[in-house]
Amino acid sequence: MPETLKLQINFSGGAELLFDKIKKHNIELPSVRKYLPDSKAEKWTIRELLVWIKGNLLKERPELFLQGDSVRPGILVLINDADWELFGELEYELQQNDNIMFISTLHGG
Amino acid sequence: MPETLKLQINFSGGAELLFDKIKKHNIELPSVRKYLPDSKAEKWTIRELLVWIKGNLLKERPELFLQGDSVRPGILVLINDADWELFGELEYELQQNDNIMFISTLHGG
Amino acid sequence: GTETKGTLPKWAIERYSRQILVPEIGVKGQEKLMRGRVLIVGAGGLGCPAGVYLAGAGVGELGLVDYDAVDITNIHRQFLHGEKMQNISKADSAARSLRSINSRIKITAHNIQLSASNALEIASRYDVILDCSDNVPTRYLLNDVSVLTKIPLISGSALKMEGQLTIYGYREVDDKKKEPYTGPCYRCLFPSPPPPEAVGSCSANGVSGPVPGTIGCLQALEAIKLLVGRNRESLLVQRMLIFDGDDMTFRTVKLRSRNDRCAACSDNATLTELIDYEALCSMPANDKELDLHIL
Amino acid sequence: GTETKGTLPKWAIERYSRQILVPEIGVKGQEKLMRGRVLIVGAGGLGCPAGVYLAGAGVGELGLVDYDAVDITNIHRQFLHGEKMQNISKADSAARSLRSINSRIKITAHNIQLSASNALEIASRYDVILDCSDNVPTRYLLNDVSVLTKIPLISGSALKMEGQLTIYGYREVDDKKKEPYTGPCYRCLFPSPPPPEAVGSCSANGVSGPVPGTIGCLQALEAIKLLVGRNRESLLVQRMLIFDGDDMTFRTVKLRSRNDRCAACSDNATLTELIDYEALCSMPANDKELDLHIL
Ligand SMILES: [Zn+2]
Ligand SMILES: [Zn+2]
Repeated sequence: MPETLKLQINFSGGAELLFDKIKKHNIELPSVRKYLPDSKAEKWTIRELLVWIKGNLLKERPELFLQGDSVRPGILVLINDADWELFGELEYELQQNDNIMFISTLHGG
Repeated sequence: MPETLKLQINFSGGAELLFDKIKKHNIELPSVRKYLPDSKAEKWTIRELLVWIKGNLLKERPELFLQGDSVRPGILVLINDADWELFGELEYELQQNDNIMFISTLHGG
Repeated sequence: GTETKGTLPKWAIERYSRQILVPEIGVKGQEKLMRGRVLIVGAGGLGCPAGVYLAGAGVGELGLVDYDAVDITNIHRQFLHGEKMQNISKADSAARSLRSINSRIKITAHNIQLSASNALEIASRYDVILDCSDNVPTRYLLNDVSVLTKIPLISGSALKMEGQLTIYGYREVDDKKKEPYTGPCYRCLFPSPPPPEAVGSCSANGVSGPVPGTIGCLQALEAIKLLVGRNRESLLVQRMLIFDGDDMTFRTVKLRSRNDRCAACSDNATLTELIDYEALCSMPANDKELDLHIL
Repeated sequence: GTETKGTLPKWAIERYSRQILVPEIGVKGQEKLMRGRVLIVGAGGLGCPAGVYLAGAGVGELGLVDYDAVDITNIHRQFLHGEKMQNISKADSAARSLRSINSRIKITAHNIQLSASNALEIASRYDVILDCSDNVPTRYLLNDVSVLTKIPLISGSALKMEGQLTIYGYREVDDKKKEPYTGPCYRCLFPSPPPPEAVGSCSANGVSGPVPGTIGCLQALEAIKLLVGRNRESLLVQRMLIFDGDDMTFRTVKLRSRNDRCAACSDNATLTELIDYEALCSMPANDKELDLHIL
């Protein structure tokens, strides 16, 4: 297994406004023990990814993206085009080349 | 490499009418030397696949699907969601788990 | 003429021939459409295209709910309202336009603000609800109406260049099984409303007309498929369509099953009647935004 | 009022505010839309939704071409024609409906059968062509018109529960490069017409109204994006949208580049003028099918 974990992160439905209006981000994560030496995490899960996103991608108003250690209500998280609820939500262990999508639900019409 | 080649074959835009109205077919090809012993083919290409489709899937009026050794005008062939022209058309060598789509173009409105 | 094919009169065979020819519809499907009753909540950017195709298809009864009046800023996307309909009730204006398209069907304009006090009574007269609304409280209200009445909810939304579509509260009718399949509801996915400051609206953030146009067309298509009895593999049940008009990409993503802790639809549900949705969401049940400072 | 923001009058800022707010459009985009001229060929299942959103968006000039009259079997999907418009010219009927939506734009009804003898003259007055036609000869005709006039062609089609959409003949305007990018034309993909017996039509095979509805909306969206100057990565250039309404799947597939042996658009092209497209395709340039034996 390579040292770094490559992921594609997508934001849409307005969530991208908090990320410099950029919808697609190709990221490369270092080893989780290097990045979070004080945590007990051995592998990257969505939980640690949210910490990384907050520290590295999120440009403004984190309360519009995060709430506690999860995403705020109204954001749907998709792992390779499927609801994260099907994969354990925060506990899902990220795999090489995963596509993780954060979709703010729309209410307009 | 396994003995057989698994492919997903899709028909749409009306082409499925020649195939029992079934749009999605999961097929498994034997070794090309077994299936076409008289041919010089060493590997499955789209050219041999068309022969196989004619013998195994095509239910009626082959002239509405084939013309000579290729597909008839007005059918677009896609290899993993990209135009077969980008991959050498008939000469493309099929890979395990390829998705091959035959789309009859529509003219209505 | 009183000649019929099955129970279809000859005029219907002719008039609807182009869709009767579609194998997924057929004569039987047309009969079901003509017995079908669809409630469209919101006669705006989604409700106009949805309404026009359901009226065209000959759905027996259409209800249109809207409390609002036609405004000049609506017309770019809400095409059932001509320029001359400004300040007229949107429900009335849309009903009038739909009647000119199909005089054979029943069209009812519900010229009211849908709320906890009237929604169940209105919805119970219909077989399918289309959520073509434009605000969060109405979306929670319609979800709970759908759960309490067991009427499926075809939920569309659009903003800027993006759209979303799925079916909530779908129930499979199957007498043989003890527990027929039920799809997730809106609250299964979104147990809590979003913070108000995170909610965009067409009046504050804008929308390109063909985006709700596309989603509204697809809501009509799902309603037609649902009425003619297409199964859940065909329908957007437990799947959501995510549309980005700027790069013209569509994703159909897989959603969770019904949440067995859902406050609305699970066996452990606490919801027994409609509540105050403006209070639940800390937002008004409309899409009014007068501050065009961005311009 | 004569107050303006840039070159936009105050009435336009207000009326089009909801789409001006969309970042991809903006004030500059609205100005371009109001200077834009779009020719819609076919006032049917695709042309109605396309026309309604382009009129709504305030595109400066719309042309509508149709030789046909409104028939009762059209109305389920061709919503610009009310029941009372039966036997009236479709181009006139559609133009009348669009004028009621937007009196600020110029709308021209071209009540004719488009052919080799009139197509170049008509098309040359527009910036974009929408192929909303319903037959093979007209599709080849419009392609060659697009190539000869260098006007991009937004080509939609629909049948039964399926639809397709792409842009042919797109040209990137870039003075700095010697050879600006040109996308493929219809003949790059389809050098020869299909055998007539393999061609389906809405009158013989049917169509569900929201399917051309969806594709027509998306044609309007691509026209808006093209007029406001979105780049080719955003547009359906060298990409085709394949829509299956029965299972609600969308694929955006990658197409070939311009074919350097194309008879129409390549450097080695043999096409210098329009030809007889009914002869080329061995088919009439209409979609008439009286034999409803399938029913
Ligand atoms: Zn629920
Ligand atoms: Zn060409």
